[in-house]
Amino acid sequence: MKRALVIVLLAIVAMPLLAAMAAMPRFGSAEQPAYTHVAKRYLERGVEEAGAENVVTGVILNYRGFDTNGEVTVIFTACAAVIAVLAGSRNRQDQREAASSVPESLVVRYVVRLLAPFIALFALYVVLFGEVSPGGGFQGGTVFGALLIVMTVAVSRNQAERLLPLRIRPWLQIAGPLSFLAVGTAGVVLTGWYLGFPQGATAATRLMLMVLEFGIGVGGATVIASIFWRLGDEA
Amino acid sequence: MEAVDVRVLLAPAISFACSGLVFLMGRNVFWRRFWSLGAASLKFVVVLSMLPAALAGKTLVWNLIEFTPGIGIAFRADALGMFFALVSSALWLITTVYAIGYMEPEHAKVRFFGFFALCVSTTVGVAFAENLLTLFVFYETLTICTYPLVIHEETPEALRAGRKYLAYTLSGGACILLGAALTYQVAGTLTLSKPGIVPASADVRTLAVLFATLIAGFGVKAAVMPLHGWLPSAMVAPTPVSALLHAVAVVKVGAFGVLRVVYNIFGVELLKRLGFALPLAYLAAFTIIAGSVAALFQDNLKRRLAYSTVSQLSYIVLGAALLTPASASAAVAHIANQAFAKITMFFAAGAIQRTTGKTQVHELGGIGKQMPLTMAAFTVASLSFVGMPLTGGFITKWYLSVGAFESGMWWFALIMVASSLLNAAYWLPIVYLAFLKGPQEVAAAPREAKPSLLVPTVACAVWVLVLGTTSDVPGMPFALARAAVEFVFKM
Amino acid sequence: MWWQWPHWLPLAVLVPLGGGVVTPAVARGSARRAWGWAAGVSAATVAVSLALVIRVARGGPFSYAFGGWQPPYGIEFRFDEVSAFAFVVAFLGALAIVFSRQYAPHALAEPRVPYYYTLLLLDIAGLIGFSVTGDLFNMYVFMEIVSLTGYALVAISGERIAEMAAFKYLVLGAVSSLLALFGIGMLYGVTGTLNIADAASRLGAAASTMPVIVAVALLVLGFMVKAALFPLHVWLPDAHAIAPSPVSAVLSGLVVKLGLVGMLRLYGVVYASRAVDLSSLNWLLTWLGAVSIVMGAFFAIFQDDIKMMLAYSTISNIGYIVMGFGLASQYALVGAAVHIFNHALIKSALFLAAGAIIYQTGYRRLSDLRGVGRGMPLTAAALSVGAVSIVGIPPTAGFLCKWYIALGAFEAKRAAFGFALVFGALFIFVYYIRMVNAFYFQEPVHADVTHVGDPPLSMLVPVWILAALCLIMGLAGKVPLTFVAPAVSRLLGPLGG
Amino acid sequence: MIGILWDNFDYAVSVLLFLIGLYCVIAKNNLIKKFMGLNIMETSVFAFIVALGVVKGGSAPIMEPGARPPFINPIPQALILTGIVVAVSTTALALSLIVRVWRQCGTIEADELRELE
Amino acid sequence: MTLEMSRLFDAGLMVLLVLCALAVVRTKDLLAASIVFSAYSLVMCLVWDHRGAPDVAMTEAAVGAGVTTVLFLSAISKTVRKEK
Repeated sequence: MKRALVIVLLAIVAMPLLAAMAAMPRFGSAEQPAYTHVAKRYLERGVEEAGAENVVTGVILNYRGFDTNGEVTVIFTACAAVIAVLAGSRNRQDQREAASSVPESLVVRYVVRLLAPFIALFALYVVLFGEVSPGGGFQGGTVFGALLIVMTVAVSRNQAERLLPLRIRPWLQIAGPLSFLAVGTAGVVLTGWYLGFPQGATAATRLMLMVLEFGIGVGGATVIASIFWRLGDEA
Repeated sequence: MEAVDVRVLLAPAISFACSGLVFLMGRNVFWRRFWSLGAASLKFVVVLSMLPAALAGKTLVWNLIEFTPGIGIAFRADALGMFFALVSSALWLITTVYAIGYMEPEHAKVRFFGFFALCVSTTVGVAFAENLLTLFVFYETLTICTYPLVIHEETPEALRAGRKYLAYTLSGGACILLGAALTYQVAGTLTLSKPGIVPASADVRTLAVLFATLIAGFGVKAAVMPLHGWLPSAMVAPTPVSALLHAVAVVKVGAFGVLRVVYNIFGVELLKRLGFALPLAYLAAFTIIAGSVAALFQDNLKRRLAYSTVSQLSYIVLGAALLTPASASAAVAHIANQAFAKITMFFAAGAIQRTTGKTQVHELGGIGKQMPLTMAAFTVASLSFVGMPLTGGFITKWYLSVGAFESGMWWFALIMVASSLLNAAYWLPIVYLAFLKGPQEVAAAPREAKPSLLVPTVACAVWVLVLGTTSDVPGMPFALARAAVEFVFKM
Repeated sequence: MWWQWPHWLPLAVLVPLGGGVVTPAVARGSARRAWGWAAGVSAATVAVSLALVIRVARGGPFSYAFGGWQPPYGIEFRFDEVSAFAFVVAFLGALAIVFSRQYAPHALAEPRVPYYYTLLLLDIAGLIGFSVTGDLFNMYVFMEIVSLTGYALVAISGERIAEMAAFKYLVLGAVSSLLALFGIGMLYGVTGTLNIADAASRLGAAASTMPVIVAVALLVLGFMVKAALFPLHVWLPDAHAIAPSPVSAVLSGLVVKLGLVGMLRLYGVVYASRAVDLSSLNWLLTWLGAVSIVMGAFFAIFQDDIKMMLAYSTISNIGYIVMGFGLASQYALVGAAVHIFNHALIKSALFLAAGAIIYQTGYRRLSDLRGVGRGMPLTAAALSVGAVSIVGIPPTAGFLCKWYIALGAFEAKRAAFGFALVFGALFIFVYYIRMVNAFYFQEPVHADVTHVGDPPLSMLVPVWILAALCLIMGLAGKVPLTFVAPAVSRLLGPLGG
Repeated sequence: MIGILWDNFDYAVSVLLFLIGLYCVIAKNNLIKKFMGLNIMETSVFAFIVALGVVKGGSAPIMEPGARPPFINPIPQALILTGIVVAVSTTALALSLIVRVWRQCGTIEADELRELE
Repeated sequence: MTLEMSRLFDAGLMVLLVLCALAVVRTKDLLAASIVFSAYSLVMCLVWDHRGAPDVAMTEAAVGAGVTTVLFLSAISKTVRKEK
């Protein structure tokens, strides 16, 4: 009975939403306000102003750079929150030695060992070519994070953790926000505005974009790996 | 004319500072007494020093805080405010002396004297309020400061009485807040300096709601009949609290508020035209009679005093509601007459309880022989309530009757006569019991109350007589009452 | 002058953000170093936001375009009078951090303390960012930062039902953020821009008003859940009562105000563009506010746990503010806006004082805390001052809001709500007087309560600063009132208020 | 209304998915299932916002030499990149809370947890 | 691919999406539900890629299908597999 009530309630909520959707500007039309106002300038002058062929990366890092600063802070907050909620549980130590619960299978272990460098290379490619082709810092970071997870599950936890040594892990986790702070202050020095990139695809803009991409990538990867390990420690 | 003078601010501030000092240094008995007595006398001197200016017609003004244009905390000592402040600061000095004597065996003295001083500072704040918002601010603070005093005994019964006291007074406060908001909305200002700020153009229904809310708000503390429930149950407090607060400070704030509403917010002409004051007059008359009848059946001395206060306060409300100069001067004068008479009785009751431990009326047989002076003061006060000439009470009854005839409603004069008879019915038997009826036990040797209890009682009794006889002498407070009336009736 | 320097505005967000993010790395696991660092960062934040407040007080609203891209093309921070809430956030956050010096190691497991300070600093950064940003999507991002840190801070104490309360808070918070994002998406679809001022000007020209109405409805619904208005308040009592006391102070005083500041921004957009008539929405908000006041007070009467009682009284006070919005008249809005500041002060004072009492005595229930007035004179006095001011007794800060909203109710010709407001407040009084009675006038049940002594200085000083402010802001009411009045008149200006 | 809705059927689908997610969050008992519903809601809102930026016959806004003019609007994509990160952060925190709830209360069924309180 | 054909392809993907979502809601076994959820993310990634939003498609694939599903699986392994 409860389910029927919920469904009826949702139907009632759906009415205004669908009516509003019908009244929205036509889907896919080139004259809709979203396309003709701010986006027009981004598309026309995006490349030389933002310094990246991939206009989306240009928008993310240059026009609306502060949003991505917020995003990087959110991903770090998630990591800090998970650690804050899960840290301090008694059985951290003994869990580390116990092999991962997945039954040991030689084929998986061998294939993962073989593929690991290629996955890392792919991740690096995605990060480096963020300006030119689709992808960017965070996507590359996630791929690298996935690599760490696969190694933890298939190979062994210690080997995976050797890639992110415990001593500098807190600094690695905040690579994203730190890179934004550095590039932001550089922007203030160069152009007088926080997160300001010098006009035109100069070398300085390219370098600053690259630093940002790397920061986000490293930050993203470490955070995803730390969350997975911390969640794994919870017996 | 108006003159900016810091003394208007100084008066409330002195006792406020005193309460702070008492809270800080109260542990040491000497300092506690020193600060209480010192502040009381200093405050009385400051208020007294403002008397000549007020008599000369000058009103002293001081603006403290301005929240937004037209709304703020400001003080103004006009004739009415001056009269009330004079009464309350004088009585505070006397009651402090009495309280020091009475509170010897009690506990938590620091808290008592601290909040005691705070209460009087808010009472004077109400007296000198320049606008309705300041009046409301001090009205609510008074409620909060009296709460710890009412439940001083910390017994469950005291807590219940405290809760009842708060329920009544805070709902009253809520009504006043709404009334003030509506006044500001209708009149555009809240000042109490003009004889009537509500425009006659406003529609009658809103004015009716406004009048009802404000009178209900102040009526709670003025103990008008349906809203008087808290007063008798608040008698559970120690005697100095009942004496100063429930005879003088708290209830007079309510009556003072009613005067302000009738004279300064609505104004006499508007009320006459609208006719709202008539139901108030009938309500006050009913309270006078019902209060006295209820007092008849109270065996506990302090509860009898409480019901007598309920009935006496409605004299002031009736005086205001008759809207004639004579009844107005009676209303203002009664603030002093009732205060001094009632406080004498409370002091006497306290002295009797402290020395002989008797609290019920039937136990008072032969007390006059034991405590002649205390009972003599008690007799003077009861004569004043009965309205015997030469006492303060007579002045009020006389001017009220004249006012009743002036207003054309002569039957209110009958109310005066009836209430005198009723007062006689429940005060004189006590006097008879005390002096003429032989004591039950063997001839008790005269054991008078301690001097610190006796002196204030006798002093108040003497002042009741002074009030009665010197109504026409220019320097005396009654002249202030007449000045206030002239201002209101624009004579 | 020094406060004219333009870069203070981004720094107000970046100092706590950067400081918070770096805390675990700097602290390397030691609680003392983490506290020192966090206190330093929060002090710097207070200084920066003070500069902003002085500048807006002197020169009126100002803005800062990130990366030099002028408003519609980049993200813009716009600081006006309402954003002065950022200073209140910084100040109270700093006091909460100072308060947690002894409280955090006592209440939390050892390795969690550095992350506790990280989350608190990020929470403050998110709140400041939310109240300062002029960009719709940026507002959503900051709202998420505040929500995420809020969920974790509720669950950080590790008590039995803390995780459950945090999860309930998380699900409702996430759903409300999604509703807000849906609304923001629709507004973007209709106007083509994410900048608030630009959206306000283009909203009038929108083709059809249906999407705008639904978008505003979704945003208001999302903000009402964040502000715990009556029907959507179920998550608040458990979350605020279970959380550690400094966190409850930040949650109840500041995070709950997020929705209300958001509503003020939204009203700014909708009133300016006049695209949509809000009278039916205002009517609903006034009614929900009134019901919120009564229900919040009603439930609080039956609570014996002191922090649960304070949590329910937050719901009542939110009811005041929302009713002020609903009445939409000049005085009502001024009263509501001022109460956002005042309630933050009062509620933080109450929660920190309650936290100090719980820290010293270990008891949470009022029946166990009888007679604590003698044992902890200063803390109990601060709690009583807070109680008196939350009820709204005149000389204290809580009174101004009631006075001005009552005035606004009469101004908006809806006297009934004035009566409901004032008499609803009496409900609140009942359970606060129970607290004061228990502290001072009732016999102690546990003997050790009466001689347990006042808490350490790091707790007592913040509590007393806030208690003193409750009184001072009551008398110095002129400061917030004249500060907020221009913002409200600008908001109601086009409507003739 | 239905005719127009056919043109905007993308928006309609994202509203439908939103409601399916909402149903799952409200009606389902298991906390993890509730959270899957929440993820579906999140993805549906992101689909709606990306659909806002789509232009018929438009290609990806990457300005290689051979790119043809009608490009997709880059702003919604920029927003959704941040949105997805926010979604995954909420998921990570929620799942850690669920694991702790399981450790503390031994069950992750909402109705049984309500009785425990 | 003409405009009509791509609209139909979109419609087909949308129907698939709704089916995946309903499947996630209906299945009792949490492990199956998380697998279907990662399928749902992949279909969403397909829709976006077809639409011409490769960045978002890649992120959704990496994060939606990858990280979220891994987190769900690790949470399920720590708690209970069957939904009551």
